[in-house]
Amino acid sequence: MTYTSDEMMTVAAARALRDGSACFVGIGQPSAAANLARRTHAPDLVLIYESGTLGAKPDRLPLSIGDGILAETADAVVSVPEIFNYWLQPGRIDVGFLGGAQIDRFGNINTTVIGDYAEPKVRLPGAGGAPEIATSCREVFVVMRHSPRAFVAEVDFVTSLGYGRDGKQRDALRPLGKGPTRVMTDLGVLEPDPDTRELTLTALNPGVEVEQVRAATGWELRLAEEITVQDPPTETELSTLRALKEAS
Amino acid sequence: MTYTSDEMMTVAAARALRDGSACFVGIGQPSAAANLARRTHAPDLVLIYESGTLGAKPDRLPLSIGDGILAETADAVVSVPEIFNYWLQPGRIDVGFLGGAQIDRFGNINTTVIGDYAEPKVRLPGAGGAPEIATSCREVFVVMRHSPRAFVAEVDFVTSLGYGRDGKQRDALRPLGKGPTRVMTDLGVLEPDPDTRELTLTALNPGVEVEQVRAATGWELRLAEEITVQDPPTETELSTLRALKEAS
Amino acid sequence: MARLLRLDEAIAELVGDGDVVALEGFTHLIPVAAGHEIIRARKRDLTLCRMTPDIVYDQLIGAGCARKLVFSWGGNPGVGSLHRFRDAVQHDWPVPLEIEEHSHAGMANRYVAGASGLPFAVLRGYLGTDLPAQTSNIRTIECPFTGERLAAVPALNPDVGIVHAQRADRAGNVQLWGITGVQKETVLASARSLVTVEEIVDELEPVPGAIVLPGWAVTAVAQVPGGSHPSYAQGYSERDNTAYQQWDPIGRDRERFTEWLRTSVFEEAGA
Amino acid sequence: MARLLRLDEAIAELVGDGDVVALEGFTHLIPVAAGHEIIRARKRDLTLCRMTPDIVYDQLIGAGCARKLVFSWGGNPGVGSLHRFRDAVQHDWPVPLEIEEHSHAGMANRYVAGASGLPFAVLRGYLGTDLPAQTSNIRTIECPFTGERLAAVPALNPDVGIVHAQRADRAGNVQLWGITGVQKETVLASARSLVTVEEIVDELEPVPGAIVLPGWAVTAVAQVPGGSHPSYAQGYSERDNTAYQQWDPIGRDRERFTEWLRTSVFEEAGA
Repeated sequence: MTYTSDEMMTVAAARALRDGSACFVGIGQPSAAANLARRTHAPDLVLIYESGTLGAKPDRLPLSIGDGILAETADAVVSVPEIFNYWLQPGRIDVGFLGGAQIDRFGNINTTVIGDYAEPKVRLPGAGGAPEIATSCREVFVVMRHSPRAFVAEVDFVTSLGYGRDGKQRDALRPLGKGPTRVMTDLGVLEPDPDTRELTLTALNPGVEVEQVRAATGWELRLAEEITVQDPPTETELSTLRALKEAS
Repeated sequence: MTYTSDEMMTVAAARALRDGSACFVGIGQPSAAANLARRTHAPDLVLIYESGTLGAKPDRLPLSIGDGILAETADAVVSVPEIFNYWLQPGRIDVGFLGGAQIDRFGNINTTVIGDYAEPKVRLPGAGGAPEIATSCREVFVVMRHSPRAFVAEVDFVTSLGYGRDGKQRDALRPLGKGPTRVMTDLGVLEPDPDTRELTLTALNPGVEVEQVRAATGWELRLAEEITVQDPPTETELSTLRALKEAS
Repeated sequence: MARLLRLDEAIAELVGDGDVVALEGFTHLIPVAAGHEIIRARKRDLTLCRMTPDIVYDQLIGAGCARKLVFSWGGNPGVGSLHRFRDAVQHDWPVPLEIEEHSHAGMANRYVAGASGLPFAVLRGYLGTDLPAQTSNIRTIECPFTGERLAAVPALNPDVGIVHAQRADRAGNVQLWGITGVQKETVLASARSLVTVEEIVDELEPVPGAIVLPGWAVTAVAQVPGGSHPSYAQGYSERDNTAYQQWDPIGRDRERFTEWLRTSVFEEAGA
Repeated sequence: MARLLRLDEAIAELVGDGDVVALEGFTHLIPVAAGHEIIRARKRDLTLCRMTPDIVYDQLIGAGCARKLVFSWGGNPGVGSLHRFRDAVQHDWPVPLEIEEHSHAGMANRYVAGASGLPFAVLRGYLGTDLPAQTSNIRTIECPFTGERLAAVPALNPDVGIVHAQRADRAGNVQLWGITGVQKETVLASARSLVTVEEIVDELEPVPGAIVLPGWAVTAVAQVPGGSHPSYAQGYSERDNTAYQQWDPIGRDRERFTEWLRTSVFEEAGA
């Protein structure tokens, strides 16, 4: 079966989710990945949406984080203050998904503004749940399409903390969560270097060359000692993902 | 109809409740008074119990603040943190009822300990909801049986703030609520003097002499300029109260 | 007890120029009709608060009702940007728009503090972000027991809080279910409150997952069936996803937007 | 997912000597059977936490399980005093009992902070009372925005939180309704949690007013029908008011109490 690079990205994100873990899901790619995981290798994945739905089990992809199907299929629906205070903040959630307009080489993410805050070139939606997802989930998976405009040496605005502008700030601030442990793109996977925290290429999607990833990255991308190649989507993964999307 | 002095006390407390107001009710006399008021002159009185029941409409006297009949008849049942944080603390509740083992001449109440805290003569139940009822309700009604052991010059322990040990502390601390505006006993009614805040005799129950009240008060009781005599319980009040008690 | 009013009466009476106004509803139960009535009533200089300003806030901003926006995420969910919001921030059209920006956790806790009668709330939030540099409303506080430093945000106490709910009874007791968001906190934090409802009923039948706001804690209730369209009211309507998509080209263009205002808001009879 | 255990297994595994243990339930759904199992298992040196210690705490204290009590109101509701509690505080029988005392609002907020992963909570509380002089766990904090001074209490994070609920499914999702008190906060604040339930069912039918605690947030569930007696479980049992009255003469007398312990706890088969 042929597949798109976006499908590969979603499949990679789905595979990264362990069965039985609890996952804070945003809309779009993360929701597709989490729902795909729940329908394939991780039937007991707990999906948590910031609208207050704990353990949602939608049979199609929700169209917004407040889609009625989430409330109807959830184990529990709680208020928005409760989802942040009782569920996210104490570190109960294993994985948080984030994306954004920009990510820098230390995994900091910008969803606020391109250009200067007071005189923006582009005003973006803002923070939403991301700042606390970035610090309170045990780890963060990032799903973003690779491009030099998105993968920048330094973000214009830190909406969500990765490892800080110097790669060291996170260790100094000591939030509960480990931070972005894996960035999954349409080209491959970046992971923070254990020492410098710089995002480093650790895996390529099938058919992608290292040079393509370098060209799509706005800083001089370092390579891990060993670079693996991800398995292409299986037929089951692809057909399940497509069925989920069609049902919406 | 004949009636007991306790019945007179409950009836007086019921009469003090305005229709349409919201009342934070404890168990015992206050609950009897509030339920009597709701069945006589104040059908729209909102009864709030610290167990989290808002607008309870029991058809018998509840046997505890967590009686199932409160949850079953309430407009809403909320958690215990919510009842204190969202409902009591912001000053939404018009009247709070308090009682205790000791009250002093400035309306401070003790439900913690008789004697020294570390070496108590009698260990009492403790604070419960009272400290915040005393400061957050718009006003406080006290219902207690008159005796020199209960009405003391100075309480052994301030569990709930009246006007402070010097009669001035409340004005300095400036809580939301006015404090104890009326103390209803089996002998009469005491109210704080507008200037000194000292509890002063303002009304007698029918058939009670001033001297009786003086003898039952542990400080030199001052009299208001005008002392009224309360109307005895009406037949309706008495029969309603007795029916409520019998149903329990 | 809440008063039962017509929507236009309620907005005229409760919302004043210059007020701090919050319309809440997290994707579900967004009080869109009330927003349109604020536009029709030509309210001005409002400080609009909302965790997730979406198309109804785009409309209010484009119509020139707002002086300031307090928010945590502004977008057309699943579609893209809010172009009227961008135009106001980037080009002061039709009037300049000041912004104060938080995270969802920060905004939610501002409402919680407001509902609780506290001057501020504490959270583990904003850590390592550039947000605190942009507002004086995100500060740090030290735990008096552990010495740990945490974020603090001030209570949000709107002059008027507006939400939509499934139904109310004649005493103004309001019942809502499904995703209940931050609606209770909004009503309780606000000096005055308005709840638009799908229907007014004689008796509120209990519903699993429902919360009830007692009528004595609500200022006014207005019956506005479909009042959250294109958002939805669980049990009454479905989200109109097409309408969200159709908003994009209208919002992108000042002229199309102005025409939309004229035909879809001003010429529409009040609800 | 919560594990389904027998009550004796659960107490043996989850509760250790010296632990901080909270049994919560506000009049309704008090986990009495779990308390009796703690007595049977002869746990010692516990710091027992509970907003409203009533007869099950009188029994735990009289049996010598507790070193310390953290509470806000201790009594036999509608009957009178807790005589085992008094005997421990006034005469160190059977062992000395340290106490730490709060108001309900303070205790509730200690659990809220614990459930929220915050080190402390802020409230308008304890104003003008003598309580702060008796513990270092009530302090003041200044609002970083207004300068106002408020009360602060530290988070309460028990080693073990125990509650009773109406039912659970086989994945350990717990459902409770009626007066839900501070049970959710207790479970979420605790490092380990045990929920005793009236019954374990295949599917949790939605019930108006019910809350659900997901199984992945609960350590263990034990089926103990009638496990809250003489308290009650709405929809399953009525409060046994007579039992509360009958406790008074038993609790008053060390010998009668010792006899009660022998016959009613130790000689009773584990639930």
